[in-house]
Amino acid sequence: MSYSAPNALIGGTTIGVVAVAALIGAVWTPYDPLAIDFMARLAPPGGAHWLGTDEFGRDVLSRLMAGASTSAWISLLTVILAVGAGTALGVFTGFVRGWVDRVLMTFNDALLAFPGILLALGLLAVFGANKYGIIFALGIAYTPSVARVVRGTVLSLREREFVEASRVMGNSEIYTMWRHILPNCIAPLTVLATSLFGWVLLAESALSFLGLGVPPPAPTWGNMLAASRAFIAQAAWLGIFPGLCISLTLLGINLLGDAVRDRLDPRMRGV
Amino acid sequence: MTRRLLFALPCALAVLIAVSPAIAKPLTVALNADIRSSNPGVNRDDNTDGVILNVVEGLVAYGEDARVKPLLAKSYEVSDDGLTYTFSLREGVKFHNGAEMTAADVLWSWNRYMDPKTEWRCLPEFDGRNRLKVVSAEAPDAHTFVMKLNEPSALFLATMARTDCAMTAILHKDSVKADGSWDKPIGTGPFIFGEWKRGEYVTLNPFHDYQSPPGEKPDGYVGSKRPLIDEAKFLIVPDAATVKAAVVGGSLDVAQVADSDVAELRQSPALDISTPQVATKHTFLFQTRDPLLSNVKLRQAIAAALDMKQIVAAASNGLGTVNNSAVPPTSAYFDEVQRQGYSHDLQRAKALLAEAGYKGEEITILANQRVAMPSYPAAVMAQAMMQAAGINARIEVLEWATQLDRYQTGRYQMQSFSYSSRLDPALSYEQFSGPKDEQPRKVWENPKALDLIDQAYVISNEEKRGKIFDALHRMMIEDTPLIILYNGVDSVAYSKRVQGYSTWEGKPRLWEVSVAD
Amino acid sequence: MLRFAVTRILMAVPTLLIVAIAVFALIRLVPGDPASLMLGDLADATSLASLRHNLGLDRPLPVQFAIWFQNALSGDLGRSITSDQAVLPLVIERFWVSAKVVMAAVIFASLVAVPAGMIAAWRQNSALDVALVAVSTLLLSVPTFWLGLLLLLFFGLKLGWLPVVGYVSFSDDPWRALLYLIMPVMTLFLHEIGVLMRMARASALEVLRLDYITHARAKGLSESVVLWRHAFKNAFAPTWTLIGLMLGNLLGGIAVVETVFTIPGLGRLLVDSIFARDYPVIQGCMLFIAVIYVLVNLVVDLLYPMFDPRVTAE
Amino acid sequence: MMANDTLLAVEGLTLEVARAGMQVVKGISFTVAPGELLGIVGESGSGKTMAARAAMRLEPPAVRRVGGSIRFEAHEITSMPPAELRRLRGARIGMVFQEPMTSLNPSMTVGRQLEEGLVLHRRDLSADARRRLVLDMLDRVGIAEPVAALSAYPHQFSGGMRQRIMLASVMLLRPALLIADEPTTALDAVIQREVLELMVDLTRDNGTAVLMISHDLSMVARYTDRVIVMQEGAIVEEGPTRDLLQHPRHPYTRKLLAAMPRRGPARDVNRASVPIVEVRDLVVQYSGRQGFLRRSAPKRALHGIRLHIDPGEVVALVGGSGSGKTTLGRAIAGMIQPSGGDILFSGRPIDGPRRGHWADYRLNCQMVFQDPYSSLDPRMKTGALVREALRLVPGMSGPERRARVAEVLDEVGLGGDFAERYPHELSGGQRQRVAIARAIVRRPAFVIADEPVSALDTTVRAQVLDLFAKLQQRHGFACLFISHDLGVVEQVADRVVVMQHGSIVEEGDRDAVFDAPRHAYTRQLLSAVPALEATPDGGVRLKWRFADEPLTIRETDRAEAERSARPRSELEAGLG
Repeated sequence: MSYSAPNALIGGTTIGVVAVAALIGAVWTPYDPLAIDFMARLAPPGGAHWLGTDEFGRDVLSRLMAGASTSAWISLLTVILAVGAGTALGVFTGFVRGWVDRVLMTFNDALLAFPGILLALGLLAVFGANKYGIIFALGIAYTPSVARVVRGTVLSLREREFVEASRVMGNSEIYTMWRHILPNCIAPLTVLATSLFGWVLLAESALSFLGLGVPPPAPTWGNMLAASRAFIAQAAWLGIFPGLCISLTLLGINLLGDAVRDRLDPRMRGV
Repeated sequence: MTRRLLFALPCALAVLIAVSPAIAKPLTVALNADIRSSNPGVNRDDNTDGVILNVVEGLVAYGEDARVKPLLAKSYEVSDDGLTYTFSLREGVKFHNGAEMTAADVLWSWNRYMDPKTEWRCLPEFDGRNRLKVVSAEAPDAHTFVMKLNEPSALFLATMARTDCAMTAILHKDSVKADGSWDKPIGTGPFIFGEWKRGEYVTLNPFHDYQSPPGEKPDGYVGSKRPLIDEAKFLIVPDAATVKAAVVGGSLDVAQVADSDVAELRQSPALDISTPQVATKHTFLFQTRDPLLSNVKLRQAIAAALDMKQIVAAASNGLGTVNNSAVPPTSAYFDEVQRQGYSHDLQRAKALLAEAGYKGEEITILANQRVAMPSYPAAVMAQAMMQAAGINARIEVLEWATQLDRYQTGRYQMQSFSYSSRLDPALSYEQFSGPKDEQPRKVWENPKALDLIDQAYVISNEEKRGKIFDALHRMMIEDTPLIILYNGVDSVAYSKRVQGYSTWEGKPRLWEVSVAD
Repeated sequence: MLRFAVTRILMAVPTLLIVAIAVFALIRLVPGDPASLMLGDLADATSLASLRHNLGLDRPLPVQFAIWFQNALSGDLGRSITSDQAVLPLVIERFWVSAKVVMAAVIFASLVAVPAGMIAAWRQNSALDVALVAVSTLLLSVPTFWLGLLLLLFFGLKLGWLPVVGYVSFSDDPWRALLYLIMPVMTLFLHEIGVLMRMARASALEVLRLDYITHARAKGLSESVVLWRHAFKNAFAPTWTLIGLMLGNLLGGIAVVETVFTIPGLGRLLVDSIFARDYPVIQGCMLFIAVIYVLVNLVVDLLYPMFDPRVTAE
Repeated sequence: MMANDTLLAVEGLTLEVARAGMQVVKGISFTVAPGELLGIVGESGSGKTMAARAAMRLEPPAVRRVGGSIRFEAHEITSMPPAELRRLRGARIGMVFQEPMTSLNPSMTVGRQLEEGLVLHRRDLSADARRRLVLDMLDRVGIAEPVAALSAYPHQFSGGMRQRIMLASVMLLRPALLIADEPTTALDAVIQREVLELMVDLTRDNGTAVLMISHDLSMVARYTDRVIVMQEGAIVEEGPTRDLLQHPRHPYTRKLLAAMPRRGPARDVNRASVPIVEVRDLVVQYSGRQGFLRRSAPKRALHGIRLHIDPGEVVALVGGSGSGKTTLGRAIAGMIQPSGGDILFSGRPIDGPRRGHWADYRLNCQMVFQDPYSSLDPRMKTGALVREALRLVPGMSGPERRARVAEVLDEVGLGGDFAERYPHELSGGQRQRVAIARAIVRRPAFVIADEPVSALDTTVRAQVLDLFAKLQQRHGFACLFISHDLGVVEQVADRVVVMQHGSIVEEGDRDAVFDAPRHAYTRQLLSAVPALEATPDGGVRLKWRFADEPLTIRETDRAEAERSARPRSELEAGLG
């Protein structure tokens, strides 16, 4: 409980700053993030380029800002996709039970049995390594986890007396599901979505690191970090700034996630 | 407890490091991927060839001027009709197992290669599938080997000597197990194939009974080839950043490094850097059947829009030089004509665009980010320059396998692509020229050019061939089916304790190398 | 318990079958094929066709799958297209490499993080608790590969304490093997500490609220006895499940760390095989990872009653 | 100085919640004499538990002592160094907790937990001697196989057994004072009596004083010498038990006493020719857990039940946990598909969902659940919750519905802006009112109430019961009232049905069953609840029926029955 306030504050501020940077980055950056300036290759931070330039003389700050909006957009869409699909699947399987549930859950478990990154790696190769390919691949990769959580919640909610009460009233199963079960899944889903956002951000950068992320030249933090590896000793700033951005954003998300969980966890609320 | 543990950890580390024992170090060479096999010319890639050609040798091999020279053969003669090749073998050459090499071994090796079950990669080059066919091979005596062809060829020996054919290496028959399966290479090279720990390393040991071909110093794969080191270890290190760190830190003696690191590594007092040119070609391919790019004016406009000097400087980190010709500069055929290339002219580019009726349609450049290839940076530079000329260029970065698939099927507009090394100009032209209907991967299908290339395959006369290549070059510059940018640079960093090391065509040569302690 | 284990393994069969089919289909949907990759820019139609024939890639997909599946049932996962090694031994060999790193990291992380989490929960809201939570959240937020690079830069390059490259197997030279493993293990260790500490703290908080803890105090037991004898085992149960999940996930998921430190592990093998379109190896790796995942979870479930006897493995 | 006859003296004890600064105990003082049985009675929020825990300095970390002293024997508890305090805990002061499910460490064998205190406080004992002591004590508290129990884990015992083990573990050290915090609240009435009698016996044998904390005045009254009544952190009345009960002085005490359920005059029920609900030979069995290779034998929860409820009649269904009463209720409500038998509504069988007659039954049969915290959707406002019940009522316009909702909420005492509140903004009693409103808003002919008041405090329970009776009277619905609390049943029922092990063992008019029970089990049930007789002072006199009825239920059977009767879905949820 006691962390909630500073957590929410620090997390919220961090995420707020990132969000603002992403929003600004989407419409305006100090330099064109793609503009090549061969004369200003690998310029260290300071001077005209606050955070230095990369191996093509592109402005790191501009790329970070543009990257923020790409990364945020990818994470957001992925989370929406995973949460949407996972919720639909989880509610459906929790709802129908029986053999359909078993079949779908076996499939779901099969997907869960490989690490998300690997699944994404395979799917990415199919969808093509571009922004939307990544969103699809990661979205599908994280759907099973969401489905599991939602199904678990649905199954436990089904046993709650208010759901029985709805049935006693004669409400149909679909109505009960829609009116009573789904709204009560929102709290755990919010918590999950928060951490999912962080995972996706990490996964995107890890994929870039392995050479399968958002293809350059469009900047994302992940591919900036990946590209920086070749220059780690020579131009450390190329790796440090995107690394810091990812870490700080994740930190903000984790803190915010804790705060959200503290708020939504019914056991905490009673205290 | 936690605190104690946290404190203990660095201490333990420090102790570990302090007492780490010193071990006599072999010459350590980095490989960016494991070798595919130890079976020469069968299951192979560039890395495999590089390692294995320290172990095995063929009858003939390339010298540094791209001419084919005798290696295990003392000399060879070609009949006047150009159909019979007679090789006299060097005497006293021993296999790693001590057996002396004779014409019988050559014949056995050749027959093994010609057996489709062996899956020799160059079999199609000699069994008639690609025109040339070896109709017979005989060993009339212990030191003579005779081969007969179906038609004269200017490229027969050049093909035999190709590194990807593993030089058509001569092997002892004990290289193969009793059941016919591959065991390990027993060759005649300066090094014996040692231990191969898959995914980790390959070691080579010196062959003390090695008979070096004549010469003062190494010349390609011929010349002086004495093994001077006690042990060589090829360490498999896939990650480029790690390679760099390791070579700086001294854990690696020799490593191919990224061109971008050369400037930095030159600062390191413990390292020497060499950046020899190789015959690989870095290019932009056009799909001449693309509705847009079928217009030669548009292709010419793009060529005029590119400031090749800058592209090459950026892509090769200042190490490469522009060469628009398919003939490698080290070749004997590289003359004044070959030096004529495209010129950077923005006005001309814009004029050509107008002529071509270009209306801002999108042109996609495919590129990949393989570490060793300049595909991506070249594409980035080109995109910026094309945009400056008013061409709506876009980059699509693909994984290598996917880009290769698009190359094979011809489904692209433009790609930033690299061709592997071809020392002979005819082979070099053949790489990208041919009818697209049969071979969609081919780039240039001008019938006149194809005819000229065919001639260069048959005609052996150097002067005549030179003229053919000059004509081809002019046609290619005019047609602009692709833009050859420059030849690859093979940047190698090696420790100062290593003496006499040089790579050639990107392959590590360990002979005549010594290590100071 | 044996019956439980057998049942669980049988129940995993459909899962594994789905994995096998999905991987098979998926990887063949991907453009690019191993034959053309092996031949590179030189591939002409004839050599491509003959190589494809030799590799059995010219047969219809269902036939290819049937052959592979039949062999897989008899324990033969085929041979690698690129290296011609038998897949199963290759996968197992690489697996042990990854397993060493992962196990070491997870064990060390558990040893540090679980007690730390317990202590944080015990002194909930104290400065120590706040500090521990802050550290774990911070560690959780640093991407492993970045952390790995930073460690590499610092310990390997700046200080020169640790070898930056390569891998030595224990059988060759245990001493040097250890040196080479320190950094990768440390990278994973630092990251997992964050995850585990938070979990351990959360479950310890739950447990410390319960009556039997007060009961133990009411008996006159000292705080350390209350904490370790009464709270620890019960608080550890959920963490134990997480450790299992973590092991399962890491074994396939450390490709990134393996890339940074050039460890010839399973993750690296898989990623390389994907790039090389080495179908048999990809299939073998994926199936193996799925099997390991199932087994790890089984072992976790079988051992779970040790920490919580209320749950029986039946 | 402390008088010799005082064991524990609490003076001016004030506790507050550290963060909120809210006082939960406001300067209370009391004493406990050696060997005395003192009860503290109060409803939730009265601070009784905090006060008792503070006596051992075991208040939760969030609660802070801001004033007062606690003297135990010669020690000032509040200022003792922790190490000394620990020597006192367990050895001189023992504590028994409310929730038998969480008060024993689930991952430690019973033997180790029992021995632990001895190891700590009785260094003089050898391992053998300890073991003997433990075995003797287990035998003493009535554990059937003490040796086997040593290596068993707590979850292998039923709630009552665990509470006995808990008692054993505390009494092994023969403390001078035993603090018992609601020791039997979570148990069935019959088992409650068994455990309490055991506790009294044990403490009497050892001369241990007992501080018994409970919300149940009648239970405290039965066993204690002296009672303290607490309300909102303060002591409002204190005195010898009998006096306090018969001559209460403080209005709150009177209110508590008045809230105790008591029998009203028997009502006349119109015995119609056709019962509103009739159950014929109802069998419910749960299919065994499905293993991979085989399916275990099905468990039968109900063995051919015959039951009828006339229009306007309140039939109480009583029995201990595991008796099958809840299963029967759920089966009648249509929540469980019976495996055999018929349920008839107004003489016509209802044949499962989606049959013609079903809809009519569904409209006319409503249910009130036990737990007001889980029976209301936390994401819906009160008004919406009640209005939802009207959704499927045909032929009602929107305004009509709104008017009906307002009317019913008014009826249950939740008029005004209550309609706009969420469940978590309501108290337990208010929530149960909402649940009742939801059940009756359709004007059903039949309501099933499953333990509707067992989760409520005494005074609230009385109010809700009154409300329920009033509504029943006004709207005339028939009711199946399921309860384990015979006191409540005595107050509301017209007819009583007693169930045990999935069968009906006794059935009859209320007065007949309460005054002349025929079945032994009924007598045991009755022996646990007092009959009340009002005194002129607004107090009560308690009378215990069949107090000498032997308690013969074997606990192990009970626990088994409990477990097997649990529905499968619940097991699944627990596993998932």
